[in-house]
Amino acid sequence: MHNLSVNLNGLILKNPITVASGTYGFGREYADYMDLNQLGAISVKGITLEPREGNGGIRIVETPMGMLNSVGLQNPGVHAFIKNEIPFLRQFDLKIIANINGNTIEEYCEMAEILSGEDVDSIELNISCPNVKNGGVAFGTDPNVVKEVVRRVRKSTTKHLIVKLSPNVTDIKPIAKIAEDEGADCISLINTVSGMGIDIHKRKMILERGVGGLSGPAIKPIAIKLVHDVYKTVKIPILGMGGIISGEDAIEFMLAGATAVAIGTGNFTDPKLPEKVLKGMYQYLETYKFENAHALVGNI
Amino acid sequence: MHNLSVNLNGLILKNPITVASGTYGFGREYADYMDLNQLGAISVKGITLEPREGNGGIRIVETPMGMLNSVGLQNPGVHAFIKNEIPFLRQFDLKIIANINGNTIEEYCEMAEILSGEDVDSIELNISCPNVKNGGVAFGTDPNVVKEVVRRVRKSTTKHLIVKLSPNVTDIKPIAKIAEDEGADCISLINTVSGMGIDIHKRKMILERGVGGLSGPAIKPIAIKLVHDVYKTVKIPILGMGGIISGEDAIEFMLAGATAVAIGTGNFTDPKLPEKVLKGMYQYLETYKFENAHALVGNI
Amino acid sequence: MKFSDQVKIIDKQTIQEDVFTITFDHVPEMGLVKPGQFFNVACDTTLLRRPISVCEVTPTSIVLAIKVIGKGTAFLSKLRVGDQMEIMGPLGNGFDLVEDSKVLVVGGGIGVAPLKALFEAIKPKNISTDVIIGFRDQPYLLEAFQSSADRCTVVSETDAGYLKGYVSEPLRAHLEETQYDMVYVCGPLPMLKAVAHICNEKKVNAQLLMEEKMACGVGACLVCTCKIKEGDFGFKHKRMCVEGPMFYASEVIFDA
Amino acid sequence: MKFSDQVKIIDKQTIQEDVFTITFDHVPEMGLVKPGQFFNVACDTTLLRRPISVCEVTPTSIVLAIKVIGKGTAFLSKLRVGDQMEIMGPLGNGFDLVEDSKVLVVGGGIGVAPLKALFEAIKPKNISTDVIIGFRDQPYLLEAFQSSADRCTVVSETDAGYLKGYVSEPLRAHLEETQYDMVYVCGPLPMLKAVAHICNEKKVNAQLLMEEKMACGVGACLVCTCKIKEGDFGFKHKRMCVEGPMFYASEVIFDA
Ligand SMILES: Cc1cc2nc3c(=O)[nH]c(=O)nc-3n(C[C@H](O)[C@H](O)[C@H](O)COP(=O)(O)OP(=O)(O)OC[C@H]3O[C@@H](n4cnc5c(N)ncnc54)[C@H](O)[C@@H]3O)c2cc1C
Ligand SMILES: Cc1cc2nc3c(=O)[nH]c(=O)nc-3n(C[C@H](O)[C@H](O)[C@H](O)COP(=O)(O)OP(=O)(O)OC[C@H]3O[C@@H](n4cnc5c(N)ncnc54)[C@H](O)[C@@H]3O)c2cc1C
Ligand SMILES: Cc1cc2nc3c(=O)[nH]c(=O)nc-3n(C[C@H](O)[C@H](O)[C@H](O)COP(=O)(O)O)c2cc1C
Ligand SMILES: Cc1cc2nc3c(=O)[nH]c(=O)nc-3n(C[C@H](O)[C@H](O)[C@H](O)COP(=O)(O)O)c2cc1C
Ligand code: FES
Ligand code: FES
Repeated sequence: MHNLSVNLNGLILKNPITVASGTYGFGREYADYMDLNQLGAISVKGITLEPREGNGGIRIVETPMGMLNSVGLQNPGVHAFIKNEIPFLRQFDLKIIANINGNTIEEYCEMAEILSGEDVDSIELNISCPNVKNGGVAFGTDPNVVKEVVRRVRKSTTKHLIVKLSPNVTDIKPIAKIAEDEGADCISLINTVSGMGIDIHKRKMILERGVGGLSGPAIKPIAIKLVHDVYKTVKIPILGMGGIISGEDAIEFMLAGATAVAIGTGNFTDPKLPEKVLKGMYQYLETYKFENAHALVGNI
Repeated sequence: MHNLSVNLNGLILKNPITVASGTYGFGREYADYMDLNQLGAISVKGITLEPREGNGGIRIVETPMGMLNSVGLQNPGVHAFIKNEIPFLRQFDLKIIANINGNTIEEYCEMAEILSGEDVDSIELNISCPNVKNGGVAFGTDPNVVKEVVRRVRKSTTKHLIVKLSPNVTDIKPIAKIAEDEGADCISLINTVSGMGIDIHKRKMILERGVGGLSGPAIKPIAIKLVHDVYKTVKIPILGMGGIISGEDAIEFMLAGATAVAIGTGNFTDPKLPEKVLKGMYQYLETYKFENAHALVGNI
Repeated sequence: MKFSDQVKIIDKQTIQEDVFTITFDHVPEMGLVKPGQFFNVACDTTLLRRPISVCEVTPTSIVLAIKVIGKGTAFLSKLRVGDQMEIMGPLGNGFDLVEDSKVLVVGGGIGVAPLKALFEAIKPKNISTDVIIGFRDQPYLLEAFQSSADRCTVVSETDAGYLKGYVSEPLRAHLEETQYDMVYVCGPLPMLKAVAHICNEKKVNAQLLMEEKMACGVGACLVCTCKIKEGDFGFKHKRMCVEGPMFYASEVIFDA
Repeated sequence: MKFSDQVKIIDKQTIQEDVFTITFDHVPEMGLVKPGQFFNVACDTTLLRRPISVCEVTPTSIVLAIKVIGKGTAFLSKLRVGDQMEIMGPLGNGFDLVEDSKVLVVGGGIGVAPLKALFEAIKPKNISTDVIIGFRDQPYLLEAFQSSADRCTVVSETDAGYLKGYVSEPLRAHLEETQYDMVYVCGPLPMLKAVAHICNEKKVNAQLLMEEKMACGVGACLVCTCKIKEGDFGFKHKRMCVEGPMFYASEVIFDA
């Protein structure tokens, strides 16, 4: 039997397969299709301080081997999450990662503080949200803002802290380094890539806000490159994601430097995908006679 | 009969369909499959001052609805281009865009000067090359370097000058603005997106240099977004590209703000694609009763 | 666990140039399949699955009727008897079935597919079941309606030998004449809107089977929302794939 | 203009679990089709086309033999008689045919496909044509070689009732015994390398049909290069799809 457990700098997963925030709700729906006990962790739908109804209009554009989404963080708010979702998820043997989103640094800190006293295993700081105070530019693209937000959230909680990076930057390396220096325990990437779709018959943008986030296999080569960039830059472990739809893809991320992986859009292609990816990983370890999953990390 | 001709700020194309640098050689090979007279323009394979043999090892990774390439500017050099390729291309009724690439600003300027005296219709400054003097970071990702290189190349030639932008930046808008301010006549985008592929069986990067350039339909939503960003920022026209494989795609680029489009990777899917895209554009103008192609530009 | 697996195609019929049916076994793991529910079908040529309503349900088999629109449905149209098809479902909430009543079924285009399953489920249980069906061109899937509806009106946008026009005209006439307890509707968005408007105006209950691009199909991704009235002025985003695709005409807010 | 269009599949045969042949009309627009040339075949499931060598050429028909490897070839394996297939070609330079000589044909796996076309073209014109074919497991496409080669040696890596081992052993033996004017080779890269090495060592002329991922297939994109000796120490990157896929063993530089 291979040892699939991996250690994300204190967050120990029984296997490297997790599901990505926003693609798996709070696990309830997929529990009808797969035994959630097979997951190493779930990163829940991005939560905010207050409940949100999300964006209006069409929220999805299918693109070649990808999709743009503009859900706009529809979620029940952090308190409903704590009350209704944590108890549900605790029925399963998996780690709970709370993906938090704010308009301001203060909101991030407040959520981190609230969650500090709750039964979650890790907090994932999603800094791809538009920064309201900073004119709507994403937090995660400005190194100075990243520094500030990670530093202050780090002070607000002693929980395991993951910082989730945006791929929409000229150079991800300094940003990853800042996150590490300011106390992140782990880095997750990539969030979605900025994109747009136009309805040529109506001659208007399909998404109400124009821009949406591109995910799915289309972005996998971009994600592999960025995971590798970050792997070369920081010492803390990486939770890699972006377009995984097979065991081979997951292996590719680990070889690029990820210690664990998240399946996002892939869940939509097959509700049993995490289970299949896990099986694929087993087979790979078997074929190439690796004793444990950790041995794959950055092994190129 | 619709008027398909478009004016790229002095460079007048009889129709908006062009082919992208590096995907069409110097036109010779595709002339066996399609009447090159149907093209508005060809941007030739990226040329350098001296001939280059290009990169070793595997040069391509197929990715979901895309491909990574690492050709490394294999080309016969600017002088062989002038001697052998311009006369061949002049047999056809199309504009010739010379795509130039340098390791240093001086090389760019020297090529621009050489080409000033030659029979090309436009010079496309490809600033996605790694800048040798600047530690290998691409010229096109540093606004200061963009300013310098465009300014100096502009002084080296009176030819129509296109500046081709890299998508691998946090914010493309200031870079486009700089190119405009420094005298570019037109902006072309997007060049390829940085990506990587790993051979999980050999456990090594597939491309010798690791990183390659992602092209094809996978990147279309990214390209549409960036074309639109630039359209909102500058007044000079845009030559849009990135993943076009149908007439609908070409229309989408024009609605996003491109005045003309280039077909790149799409040529590999079908050697007659430019002809088909042109036909699709005709049909669209017909269906929606537009008198000319210019009417589509930014019409959302 | 809910059903998500391969099924073997046991019958395939082309019923019009671009419309075909696919039949597979109704296996026990699928449980009860209600009219208005759908399966999410994987296609080799697209990343996301395609939602397809059930068109016929028997204890042993299920039929889907599909119109070729783009890449995904083109792929499905090439499948043949004996091929495997990857599906999950049944999904969504389906129609609320009204019994012992006067009902009207209104459909357009491929929207007749789910209405066929509905019709077969409610016909024997209702006092009267009238039908109005509209097509752009030549109609299809009409046999069941024509042979056993109490009244069956077919309209076509082109001159195809049927009443020319849209469903809204006969609908208004029907509603004037008869007091229906329920109107069941499925068709393209403009039709849904028009029918909802008329039914709301006439204060007749109507169930709309809505359509929206989906990704997960199970309620996890929140890309398929429908704006639903909440209180007097507010709204809530409900998931088309879970709380829908059936919504009551009275609760839907149609934007734009 | 060169040929790039749809062809109709007129025959399809499964010759092993994962190997099949597809036959289509040899239309005049294709012109002369040489052994060693290939067609670039479009697949619905992949962005890029798949290069496939001609396996049989007659004045009226062309046969491709294909082994299922991944998404593209899996798609092709599902095509049936009557379906359209989008192809362009013939492409590449093919084999240089030697006449009135003693020749040896060496192949491995699906590499026998182009060698079959070659063999049928050269057999009647040469003094003697010997053949060595290697398979990982069960062989296929052997009839022509076995029935009319002067000598036909089949090896298999597994114990499949054939000589066990690789082609290199019988190759060395053949080269010791006979003075061949040309060796024609096609197979997986390690085999090509090994055969090229042996032939160079023994100073026997050998034509290798090489394989490399392609994109355009016509020489425009430069992703399919082969390192070819130029002068005593230099090299040139030649295009596998135009100057190749056939290169002489003496000119190829095998990296790594
Ligand atoms: C709950 C539900 C049930 C459905 N039931 C059925 C059914 O029983 N039978 C059936 O044939 N179809 C049904 N559909 C519609 C079906 O899912 C779409 O036709 C299908 O997804 C189109 O996929 P495609 O890949 O063929 O087209 P795409 O390639 O996705 O689309 C091609 C073009 O058509 C447009 N388009 C895509 N989908 C639609 C649409 N739904 N309406 C109008 N234009 C569209 C796109 O914008 C694009 O321009 C149902 C949809 C939903 C949400
Ligand atoms: C000039 C030329 C002629 C050819 N002639 C024939 C022919 O006559 N018959 C035939 O069956 N094939 C032939 N091939 C090979 C054929 O093109 C490939 O098998 C095919 O491209 C694989 O595509 P796929 O989509 O099925 O696999 P992919 O999905 O592209 O690949 C699946 C996996 O296999 C690996 N792989 C891909 N291609 C190859 C390869 N060529 N060798 C080993 N591993 C590979 C990939 O890295 C990947 O991991 C020829 C190739 C060339 C260049
Ligand atoms: C519908 C959808 C909703 C998402 N919502 C969130 C979110 O709330 N918070 C977050 O950090 N990432 C969110 N993401 C990004 C994913 O977690 C993931 O980073 C990205 O999709 C790339 O992975 P993939 O290609 O496997 O989907 C969302 C992605 C999708 C497709
Ligand atoms: C094989 C290949 C070679 C390329 N070479 C060049 C080049 O020499 N100069 C350049 O400016 N762009 C080059 N490009 C980028 C294309 O011109 C184009 O910007 C990019 O591929 C996006 O368009 P596409 O998705 O339609 O291919 C190359 C692209 C490919 C695929
Ligand atoms: S499609 Fe995902 S919530 Fe409806
Ligand atoms: S495949 Fe493009 S040059 Fe050979």
